[in-house]
Amino acid sequence: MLEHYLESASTFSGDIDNLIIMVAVIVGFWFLLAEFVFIGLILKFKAQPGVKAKYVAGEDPKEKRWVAWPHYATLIFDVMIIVAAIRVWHHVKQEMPPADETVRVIAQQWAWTFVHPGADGKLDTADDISVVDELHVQKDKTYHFELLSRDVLHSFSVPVFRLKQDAIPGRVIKGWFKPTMTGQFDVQCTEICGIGHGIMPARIIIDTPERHAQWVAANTTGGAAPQNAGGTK
Amino acid sequence: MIDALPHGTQAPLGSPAKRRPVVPSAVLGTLIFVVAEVMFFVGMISAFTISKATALPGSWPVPGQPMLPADATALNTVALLLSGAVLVAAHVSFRKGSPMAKWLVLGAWVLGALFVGLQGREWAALLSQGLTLTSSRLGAFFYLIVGTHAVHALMALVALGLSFVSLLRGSTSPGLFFGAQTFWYFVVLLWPIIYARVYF
Amino acid sequence: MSAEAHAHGHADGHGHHGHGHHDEGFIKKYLWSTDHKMIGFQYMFTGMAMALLGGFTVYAFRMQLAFPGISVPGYGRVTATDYNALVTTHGSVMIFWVAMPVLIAALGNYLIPLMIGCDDMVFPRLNRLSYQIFLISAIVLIASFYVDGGAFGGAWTSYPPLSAKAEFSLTPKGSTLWLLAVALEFVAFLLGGINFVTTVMNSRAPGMKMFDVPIVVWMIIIASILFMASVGPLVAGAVMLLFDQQLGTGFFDPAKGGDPVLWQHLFWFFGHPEVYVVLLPAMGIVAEIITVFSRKKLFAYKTVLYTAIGTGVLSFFVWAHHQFIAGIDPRMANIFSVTTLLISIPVAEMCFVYIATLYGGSIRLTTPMLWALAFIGEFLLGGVTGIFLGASGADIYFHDTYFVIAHFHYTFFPIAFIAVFAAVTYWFPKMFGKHMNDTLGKMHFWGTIISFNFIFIPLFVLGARGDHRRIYDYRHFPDLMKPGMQDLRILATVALLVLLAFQVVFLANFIYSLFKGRKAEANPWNANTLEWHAPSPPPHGNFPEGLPTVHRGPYEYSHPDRQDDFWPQHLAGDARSAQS
Amino acid sequence: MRSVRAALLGVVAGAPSSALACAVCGGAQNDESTGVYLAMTGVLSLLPLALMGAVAFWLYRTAEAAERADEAQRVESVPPQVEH
Repeated sequence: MLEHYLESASTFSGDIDNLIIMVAVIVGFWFLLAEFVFIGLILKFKAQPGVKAKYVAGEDPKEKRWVAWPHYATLIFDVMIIVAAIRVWHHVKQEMPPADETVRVIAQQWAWTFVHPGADGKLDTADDISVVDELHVQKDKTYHFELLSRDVLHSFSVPVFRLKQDAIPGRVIKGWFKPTMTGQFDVQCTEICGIGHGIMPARIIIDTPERHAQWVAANTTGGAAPQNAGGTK
Repeated sequence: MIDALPHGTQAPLGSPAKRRPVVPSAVLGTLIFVVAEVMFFVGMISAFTISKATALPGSWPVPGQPMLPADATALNTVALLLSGAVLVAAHVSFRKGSPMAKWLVLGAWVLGALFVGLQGREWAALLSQGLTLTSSRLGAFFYLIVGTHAVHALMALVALGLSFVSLLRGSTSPGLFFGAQTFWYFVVLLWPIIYARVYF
Repeated sequence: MSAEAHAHGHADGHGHHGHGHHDEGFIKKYLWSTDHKMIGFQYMFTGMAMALLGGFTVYAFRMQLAFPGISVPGYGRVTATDYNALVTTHGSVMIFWVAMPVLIAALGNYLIPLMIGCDDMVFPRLNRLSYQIFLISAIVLIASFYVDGGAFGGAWTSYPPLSAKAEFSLTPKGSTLWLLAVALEFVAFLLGGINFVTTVMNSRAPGMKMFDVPIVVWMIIIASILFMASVGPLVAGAVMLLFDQQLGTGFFDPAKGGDPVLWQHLFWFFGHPEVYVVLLPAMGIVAEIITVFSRKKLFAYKTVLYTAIGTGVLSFFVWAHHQFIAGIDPRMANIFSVTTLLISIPVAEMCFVYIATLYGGSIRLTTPMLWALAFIGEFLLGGVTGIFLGASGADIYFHDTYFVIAHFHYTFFPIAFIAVFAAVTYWFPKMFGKHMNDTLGKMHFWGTIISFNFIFIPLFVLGARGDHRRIYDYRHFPDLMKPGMQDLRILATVALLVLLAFQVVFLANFIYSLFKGRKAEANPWNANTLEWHAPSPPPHGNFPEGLPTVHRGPYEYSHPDRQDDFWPQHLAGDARSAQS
Repeated sequence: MRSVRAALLGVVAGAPSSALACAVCGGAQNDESTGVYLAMTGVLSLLPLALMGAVAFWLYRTAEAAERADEAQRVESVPPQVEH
């Protein structure tokens, strides 16, 4: 359903989509059933001259089962959704598969700085590549990210990955993703961060390993100071 | 506190007698207010607890800041608790209709005022030692929590003082007295919790 | 009345300032009154005025979203700063200055003494003070628009450090005034809530037992208790934030060792129960109306009561679901995901009970009944879409998107507007002694309901496609400008304009009926509850023939032993046996 | 309800002890903080219910006692008759 509108570009985006579809099916069925019964009752019991309404207290277990059964059904379906939701959550947010590479994401009012580890694959070395508003990653490689904020709360959101995590000043927050397709997509800040909240877009550029290596090589010339490869505009 | 005399005590003409309130309205109103107030304090204390626990290693107790005088404050605590006990005695003797009640209320008031006075002296000492609202997180939380409690103690002292005056005048309506009592017990019973959480 | 005498004496004392006697009468009657009905009206009209402000802000920023960069008629160009201030104001006004005062304060004040059969609140002067503080809070909020830097633009959640430091928010005075306004507003409702609970406990009419109290009164009481039990930590947080803003403390400032998540911890502890604080009274209103207009006894009165209490209890355990992705321990999300889905059970059960009440009824589709039924129909969609957000895995994607916005508008719009329109159209004859115009009422109903769905269904789709919140111009995001997305934004905005236009019909109907409406008798709907025993409109003291005595529960419609299909609570007769 | 409780226990106890994407426990913070956040969450959630429960229970008991006293008084003073 969702990938029709928005590409599904990470290993877990499909899991999240499936969870959403599962919830939609369960909830949609019950919603439609409830509306159907509801509207049906309104139409069936419209006032007619000379017909008095029934006197039903609803305290008798025999009558109560009309709300008790739906109630049990709600409980059962709730448990199903909980189990599915927590499995996905656990996979995305609680477990971190071993990283092939780690990138650092620094949010500030109102721009993103992405620190790539460069050719040696390690952060905090001389060949780190620091880029404003552009995150370069390659397909089929597991990335960890370290999320920092320099001032206020921000939120690192990559819709095609179905990934979202708030950045909190004073903390380093870790997460992971593994891209599964190439392309260029939006990175959003989804936590209000002041006047420029609406002008804080970044792009994530997912390349094939070859093209990514080219990009890394092109940006490590000199290899000393981190350099700016320019924003999106 | 504002409606010392609950409105419901006078029935309009020609209506049947009103049902007798189960609990005096002033007490019930104050009690509900107290529950909200307890949550207010719990919010601050829980913030303090979290803030203390998430401090970086070596940054708590805050270096260069005075320690809170936990031992000296024990005296304040005793004065306040005693005041609460005296007020209970005042309530009992009020129920019996004894004229001692108003003097016991005065005693509770004096002990409460003593507590506030001692707290003031402690604050002055701490301020002179360099613990201020902005000097550290300890200072900020200390003045916030203890200060808020002090404001409540002062409010309660005013209410207690008013009920002493009304008892002295021989008022028969106990609404204010009961309401003030409820609030004073809240101030008294809250203090040991603050003392235990903040000073140690 | 001692309070009356006091107020009168007070007014006399100031008489030498040059006001005529007539003015004093006006002030005493309409502005300085301690009468619960007048205070209810004061809250209601203030709430309606604030709703106009909330409506105007949404008009301005929705126009900007649909047609970015245009000069909005009546507002001008919406800059990024304006946009943030507008969404913040819309959110805080609609929740704190419209839903809360109208649903709880206005209807609570107006209905509680009438429905439990007493002459006034227990603490009438406290009640008056409550409204006055509320009015000041509204004025402070509006004043924040006119200070240096403009109104606060950090969203209604006001997360620090953005809200704590002027260098981040760029609204040094606006943020403080906003916070002050919210804090004052809480004090006002705290005083009101104390009054409600004490009144219902101590002033019920003789004979009115626990299960004879109308559901709407119960709901307002439970909501007040929820509010009072949850607001404390937020007030503590507000004081701390105020200190951070003005005195330079660092409670929420990581540079000074503070913790920004702490605010979220305190804020959402209140923020989520708040949803149920406004939901429960709305549910109560619907219970009153559907029983009257389907001429049915409420299905399982006690179940409704217990589910309401259960909702209240559970609402204290769900709040961290707002923080799933906000940097809390992810293990906590699991617990809160479970509790969040569990709270769907009592709320769903309440809806089931209302639907079951319709069974076997004799349903009259009057205007209030249409509103009450629409509440159930629309709220169901709001409720089920909440499941997507409570399921932690799905929330990773949906958090802070338009899906969330659409979801909570499907709950809050039915709560704050549909239920309120139901209540106003239902109790209008009692409040003002006049009938509302039915044709205009139905026109308003259909116009509002249809356009409402056309606003928010597109927003569900936009949210699912990735639109995130509080963005003033989506042209910066290439993925959000795919074909069709801007059309959906325009559709939502056009539907909003239609919805706002239809509110003019309501205002016209309200004012027209107030002056020219058909005169209403005491009990035009043949309802059972005690307020319909009082004359329309009720005079000061409510029951001129003496306070009523209660003989039965509030929902004895179509009792088989009775000729009439209703059986008012105050009529004597052997009904206790019939009730059980 | 039992399955729910089991699920709840499972997700809390069975979760890995070092949740790696954890914002509260990560970074330079010490390990206590997660526990403290959880504990304070518990206190904040449970305390109001306990307080309100206590007040409600006390009122309920008092009201019941008062009702019984009223009833006893009515039986003593007034001969049985239909009201009004």
